[in-house]
Amino acid sequence: MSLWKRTLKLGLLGGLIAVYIALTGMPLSLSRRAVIGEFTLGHLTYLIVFAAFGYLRAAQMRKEKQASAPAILAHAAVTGLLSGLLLALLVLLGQRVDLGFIFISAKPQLYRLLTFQQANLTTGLVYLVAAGTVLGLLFALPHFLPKTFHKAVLSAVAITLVLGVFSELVQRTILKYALGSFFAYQGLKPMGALWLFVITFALSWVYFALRPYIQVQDKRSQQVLGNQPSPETRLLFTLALLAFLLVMPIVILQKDTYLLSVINLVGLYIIMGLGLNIVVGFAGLLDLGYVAFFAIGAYTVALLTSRGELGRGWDFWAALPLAILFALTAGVLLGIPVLRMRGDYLAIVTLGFGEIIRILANSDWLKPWMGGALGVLEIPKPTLFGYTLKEEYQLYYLILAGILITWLVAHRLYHSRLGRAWQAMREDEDVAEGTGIHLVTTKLLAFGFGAAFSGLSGAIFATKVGSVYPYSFNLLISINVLCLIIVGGMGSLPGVVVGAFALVGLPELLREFSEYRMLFYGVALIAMMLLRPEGFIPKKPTIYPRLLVRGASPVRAEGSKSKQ
Amino acid sequence: MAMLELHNVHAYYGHIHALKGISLTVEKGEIVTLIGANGAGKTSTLRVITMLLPPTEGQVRFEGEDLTQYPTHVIVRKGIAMVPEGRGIFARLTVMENLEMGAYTRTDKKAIEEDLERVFTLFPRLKERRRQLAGTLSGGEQQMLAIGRALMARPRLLLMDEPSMGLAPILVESIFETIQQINRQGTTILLVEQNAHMALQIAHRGYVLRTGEIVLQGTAQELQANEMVQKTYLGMA
Amino acid sequence: MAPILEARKVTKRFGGLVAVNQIDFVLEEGAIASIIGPNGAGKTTFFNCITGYYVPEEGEILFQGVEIQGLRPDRITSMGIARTYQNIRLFGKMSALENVLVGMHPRLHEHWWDAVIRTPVYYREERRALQRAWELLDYMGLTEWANLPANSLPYGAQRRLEIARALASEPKLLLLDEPTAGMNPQETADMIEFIRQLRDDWNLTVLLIEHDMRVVMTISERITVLDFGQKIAEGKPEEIQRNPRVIEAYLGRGAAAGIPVG
Amino acid sequence: MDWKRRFEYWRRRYDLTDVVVWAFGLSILAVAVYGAVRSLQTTPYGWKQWLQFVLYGFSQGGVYALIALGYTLVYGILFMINFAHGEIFMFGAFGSLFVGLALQRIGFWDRYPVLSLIILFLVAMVVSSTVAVIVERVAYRPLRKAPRLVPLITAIGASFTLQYTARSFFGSGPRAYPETPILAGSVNILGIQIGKPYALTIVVSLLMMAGLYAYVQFTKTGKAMRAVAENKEVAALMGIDVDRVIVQTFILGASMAGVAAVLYSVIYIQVKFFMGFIPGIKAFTAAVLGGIGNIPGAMLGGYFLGIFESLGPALILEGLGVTAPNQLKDVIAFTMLVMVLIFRPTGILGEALAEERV
Repeated sequence: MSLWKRTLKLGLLGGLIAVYIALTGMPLSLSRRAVIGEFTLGHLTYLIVFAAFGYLRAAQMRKEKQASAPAILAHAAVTGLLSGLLLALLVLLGQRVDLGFIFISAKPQLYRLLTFQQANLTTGLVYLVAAGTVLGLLFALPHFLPKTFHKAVLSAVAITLVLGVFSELVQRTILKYALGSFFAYQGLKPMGALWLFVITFALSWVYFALRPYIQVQDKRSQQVLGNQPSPETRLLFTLALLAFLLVMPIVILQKDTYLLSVINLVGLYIIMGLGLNIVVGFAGLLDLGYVAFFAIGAYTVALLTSRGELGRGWDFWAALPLAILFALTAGVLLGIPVLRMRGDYLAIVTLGFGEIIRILANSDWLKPWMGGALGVLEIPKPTLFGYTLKEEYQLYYLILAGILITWLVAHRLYHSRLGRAWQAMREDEDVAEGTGIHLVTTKLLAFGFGAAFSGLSGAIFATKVGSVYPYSFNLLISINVLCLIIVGGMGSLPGVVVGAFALVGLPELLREFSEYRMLFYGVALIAMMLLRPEGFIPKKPTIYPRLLVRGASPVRAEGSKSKQ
Repeated sequence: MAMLELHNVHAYYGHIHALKGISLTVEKGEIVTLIGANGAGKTSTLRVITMLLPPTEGQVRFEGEDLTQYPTHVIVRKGIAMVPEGRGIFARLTVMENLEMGAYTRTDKKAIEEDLERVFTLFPRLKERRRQLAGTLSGGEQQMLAIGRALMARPRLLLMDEPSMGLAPILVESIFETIQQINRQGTTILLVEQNAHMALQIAHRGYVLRTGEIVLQGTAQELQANEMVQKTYLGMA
Repeated sequence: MAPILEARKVTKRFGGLVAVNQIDFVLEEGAIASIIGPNGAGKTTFFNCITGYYVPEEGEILFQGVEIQGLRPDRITSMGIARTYQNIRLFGKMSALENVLVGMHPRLHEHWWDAVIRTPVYYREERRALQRAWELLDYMGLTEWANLPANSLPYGAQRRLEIARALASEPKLLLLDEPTAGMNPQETADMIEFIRQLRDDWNLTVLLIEHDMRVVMTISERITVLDFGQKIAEGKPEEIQRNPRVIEAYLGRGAAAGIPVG
Repeated sequence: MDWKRRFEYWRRRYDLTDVVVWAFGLSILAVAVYGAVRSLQTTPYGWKQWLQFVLYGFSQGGVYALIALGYTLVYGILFMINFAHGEIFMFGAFGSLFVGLALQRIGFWDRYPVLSLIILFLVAMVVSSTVAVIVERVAYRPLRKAPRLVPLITAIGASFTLQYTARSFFGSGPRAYPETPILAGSVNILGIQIGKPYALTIVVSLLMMAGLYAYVQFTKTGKAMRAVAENKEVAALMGIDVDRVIVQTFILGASMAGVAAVLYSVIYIQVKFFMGFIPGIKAFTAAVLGGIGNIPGAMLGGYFLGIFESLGPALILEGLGVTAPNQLKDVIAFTMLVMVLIFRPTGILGEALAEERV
C-alpha cells in the first residue's frame, strides 16, 4: 500500500533527523535552558521533530484527499511512532556498542536524557516511543479545525515556545511588567505557559479572522500598482518609526547593556548589508571579500585614534571621514583590475582580496605598523558635545545615524540613472554595455559605495569594541553579510534589516546555542532557499506614474499595433 | 488506434497558459505538420509529447500507452525522438560522439552500426566530418547532424521543430526532401514549421495553432486551399 | 549622399575559424539595407564588429567618417548606433518603462551626486526622461505594459520594446537583427511597414539582418549577401535575385523564382 | 598626420582604467622579478633546495588538483560553485580515520599495511561520495531552475551544515590519524630527498587524474556527462537520465576529494572539522586559475598553485627582505590569481567566453 509506504518513509526520515539531532549533542547541551517548567530546549530539539512529521504527514494526506479522518490520524501517529522508534533504537545500540569512539556526544547522559531519566531502560524507551506517537497524533489534529483556528493554534504554540526560549528577552525589557508573572527565573511557569497560550491563541485568532477584511484589494490594481500607500500615510509611518527607534533603547529595552550590544551589532551588520546590497543586490556583482573594507575602516580608526603606542591619538570624528575615504579608495583600487572579470571569477578574486587584507594585518612583516596578531588596543570612544558615547545605548544612536544615512543614500541611488544602470547590468551585462552604459565606471561606483558603507561600519565597530584584531575580519563575516541580504530579499532595503536580525540577532541571543550557531545557520540558509528563495521581503518593483505630456507625441506608426 | 494521440492537453510556462486544450492525432506512417505564429504553442506541443513540459491536464498517448507518467529520458526508449528547435547539437562533442549520444539508450551494437551507415548514406557530409567538433560545422551540416542523431535512436515517431530555421533557401528544399525520404523509410513524422509553404507541400495532414488552441485542421490540400491559411500563413494577399 | 557607415576589409577570426572575411561594406545615410545569408555566414558577427562587441583583427569601420572598430559598445552607442538582438534580450525583471529609461542612459546628464542630494538637475533630468519614455512607449503601442516586467510581455510586444529601447538612445543608425523572426506573414507585413515609418519619423538609417526573403526583397534598397564569412554579392533586390552566384550558393532556383519584389 | 589620427583612435579606444590595470599588473610583475633576482643572489639556497621546493609544491598541488577537479566537474555540469566540496573532502578524511583506527585496533593495520592503505582510499571515496550525493539531493536538486545566486547560497549553507555537523559529531579538537610505518622516511627523486607521503601524493594524484580524464573522454558515461554539461534538455531527449548523470558527476568529484583527503591526512597526520576549508578555497582558486569547468585546467591550476605557493615566499619575498615570508604564502597565491585573471580573464585554459557573448 502506497499510503503506508509513504508513512513509513516519512516516519523513518523523521527518525533519522531525530537521531542526527541526538548525535550532534544538542539535546544534552541545551538541556540547561528551561522553556516551560522542567521542559527544556534540549527536549524541544528532538520532540519537535516528532510533532513536525506527524503534522506533515497529516498535511500531505489532507491535501491529497485520499483518506478519512481516523485514517489520517492513524498515519500521523504511526509517523511519530516510527520516528520515536528509530531514536529508541539509537539508545539501544548505544547501550551495546561504544559509539563514543566516533560520536563524542554518544554517552550515557544522552541516553538517560532521551529516556526521560527513567531508571528502567525499557520504561524509558516506551516513554520515548509513546512521546513520538502522541506528538504525531496531537499535531495532526489542527488539520481538522477551521482554517483560522488551525493557524491560530500553530502561531500560539510557536509564540509560547519562542517566548519560553527567549525568556531573557522578556525579563530584560519593558515586557516584564506585562508578562513577568508568567515567567520563572528561567523559562515559563507551566501555568504561565498555559495562560500565554490561551492569550496568544485568542489574539492570533482575532488577527487571522479579521485579516481578510483588512486587506481588501483589487487584485488587478495590486498587480500593477503594488500596495502603494499615499504619501501622507508614508510620511506618518516614517515619523512614527523614527520616534519608535529614538525611544526604544531607553523605554523598551530599559538601557539594558546586553540586549543593546546585540542590537548594535545587528546595526553594524545592517550598515554593511546596505552597502553590499548595492554591490550584489543592485548591481549583481558577487563580492565575497567584502569584509576587507570593513577591516580597512576599522584599522584606520584604530590606528589614528588609539591611545596605545601604535596610535596617533586623533579624535574619532577626524578619523571617521578618513576611514570611509580609505575604504572607498581601496574599493575602487581593487575594483579596477577585478571588475573586468565575470561572475564566479569575480567571487573568488574578491574572496582572495579579503584574505589578503586579513593575512597582511596578521603578518609579522607589518607588525610594527599594524600590531600583527595582537591587534590595536585602547581605542577611545567618540565624544559629542562634551559627552563621551561610552554606553551601549549611546552608541546605539551613533549606529542609528549611520543606518539612516546609508539607507537614504542607497534609496536615492536606486531611483536614479545610476541605479537603473546597475539593474540593467545585473540583468544582462552585455546588453547594458550596448545601451551605452560604461561598465567599468558603473561597477566601480557600486564597489565604491559598498566599500564606503562597509568602512563606516568598520569605523564604528572599532570604537564600539575598543580594540581590533585581525581575527575579527575573517571570511565568515563576508559570507554572513551576503547571506543576510539574500535571506532578507535581494535588493530590498527593509530586507537587509530583517535579514540582519534573523541571521545575526537571533543566534546572538541564544548564547548556549553558540556551539550550534553555525550549524543552525547552515540549515536555515538551505531551508530558506528551498522554501522562500526570494527572501523574507522581496524587492518591490518601482511603479512610475504617468506624467502629463506637454506637446504632442510623435506620429503613431500605422504598422504598430497597440494590442495583440 | 492512432500512433500518437493528444487529448485536451493544457500546459503552462510559469503563469502563461501555453496550451489550452490541444487535441490531435498522428497515424502511423504519416507526416503531420503544426503551423502557426511564434507563441502559438507549436513548440510547446512537442515539449509536452516529450514531457519536457509536463501537461497540467489532459492525456498524451503513444501506441496506446499514457506518456504523462514518464520522465523525458524514458520517452525516448518508447520510440520517440526529437530534433529540437535550434538544432541543439553538442558543440563540444565530435560529430561521431553526437551520433553515439543519439543511440544512448540502445545496446544492440550491430543494429547501431547499420543505423550509422544509414545516416551516413543520408548525409555523406557527416561521414567526412565525423571526427570534427560539431560546433565547427556550418548551419546546414548541423541540421543534418541533429536529424541524423535523432535517427540513431531508431524512432518510430520523429518530432521535428523548425528544421528549416536559419538555413539558406537552397538547403531548405533538400532538408524537406530528406524528411520525405525518412518518412518513406517508415518513420512517422510530426513536423513543426514556420515555413508553412514547404511544410504543407510534404505533409499529409496539418493543424493550425493560434494562442495555444487548434483553430483549423485538415489534409494538406485542404489547408493550402483555405483562405485564412493562405492569407495569414502563406502570405498570399 | 555621404556614407554613414563604411567597413573596409573587416576580418574577424575565432581560433581557426574565419567568421568574417575581408568584408567591404558601404551604407548610405537614410537608406534601409539588409544583410542576408545562411546561419553561420557571419552576419551577426559582422553586427557585433560594428557595435563593438567584437574587435576585428583586420580592417576599419567608419561611422560618419570616424574610426570605431575596437571601441567599446557603450562608446559606439553614445556615438549614435543602436541595435536589437537576434534572440530578444531585454532586462527581463525591469519594467518596460525602465527598459526604455535605461536606453536613454547615454542621453541623460545626471550624475550620482545629483541623485544623492537631489539637485534640481536630478529632478529636471528624471522628469525629462520619464516624459520621453512614456512618449516612446505610446509611439510603439506599449503603453498598457509600461509598469510590467519586460519578460512578462507577449512576444510581439517584446520585439517592439527592444526597438523602443534602441530608439531611446537617439541613434542615427539602427541595426535590427532579424526583426521579423517568429512572426506570421501578416505580422511581418506590419513590421515592414513599421520599419519604413520609423526611418521617416526619426530620420534613421536602418540596417537589417533577415532570413525571410519576402521581407528582404520588399524592404531593402540594397542587399549584401554573405556566405562563409565572405561577401558573395551586393546590389539592389532585383540584381540579387538574378545573381547566379547567389542563386547557386543561397537561394536555389525554386526560391529565387517565387519571391515577389516590392 | 597619420600618427595624430592613430593617437586619437587609441585615446578613444582605451581609457584610464585600462592604463591603471596594466600599470598595476606590470608593477607587481616588476616587484616579483626584482624579488626573485635578489633572492637568487642573496639567499643561500642551492639548486637542490629550489628543486625540493618545486617537488613539495608539486605534491601539495596534487592535492589541490584532485579537489579542484570536484569543483570543475560540478561547475561544468551545473554552472554552480559547490561550496561544500571542501567539507566533502573533510568527511572523507574522517571516514578513513575511523576505519583506520578500527583496523589498527584489530591488528590488521600492522599486518597488511598496503592493503590497509588501499582500504582507506576506498572508504574515503565512498564516504565522500555518500555525503556528496546527500548534499546534491537535499540542497541542489530542488533548485535546478533557480537563479544562479540561490544554489550558491544553499552551497554555502551546506558547507556550514557539514562543517559544524562534523564538529558536533566528532568534536572540535584535532584527532590523530593512524601513523603509516611504510610511509616513514623519504625517497630519492633525481638526487633530491622527498618524504614518502609526498612522493605517494605525486604518484597517486597523477594516476587518478589520468584515470579521470580517460573516463570522461572515452566512456559512454563520460560522454553523457559532457553532453549534459552542454545542454540538459537535449541530453534528456537522447534518453540520458540527466539527474543520474549529475549524481555520477558528484560521485566522481567526491571520489577525487576522498583520495585527496587520505593523502592530505597521511601527510599532516591529523584530522579536524575545519580542515576542508583552506584546501577547499585553494582548490577553488586552482580551478578558477586553470579555467573553471575545464578538466585539464583544474589539474594544471592545482599544480601551478601548489608549486607557486611553495616556491613563492622564498623566491620572491625573501629577496625583498620581508620578515616571516611563509605567513604570506596565501597572499602570493591570491595575487597570482589576480595577475593571471588580469591578463587571461577566463583562466589559463578557459575558453574565451567573450566569443559567445552576444
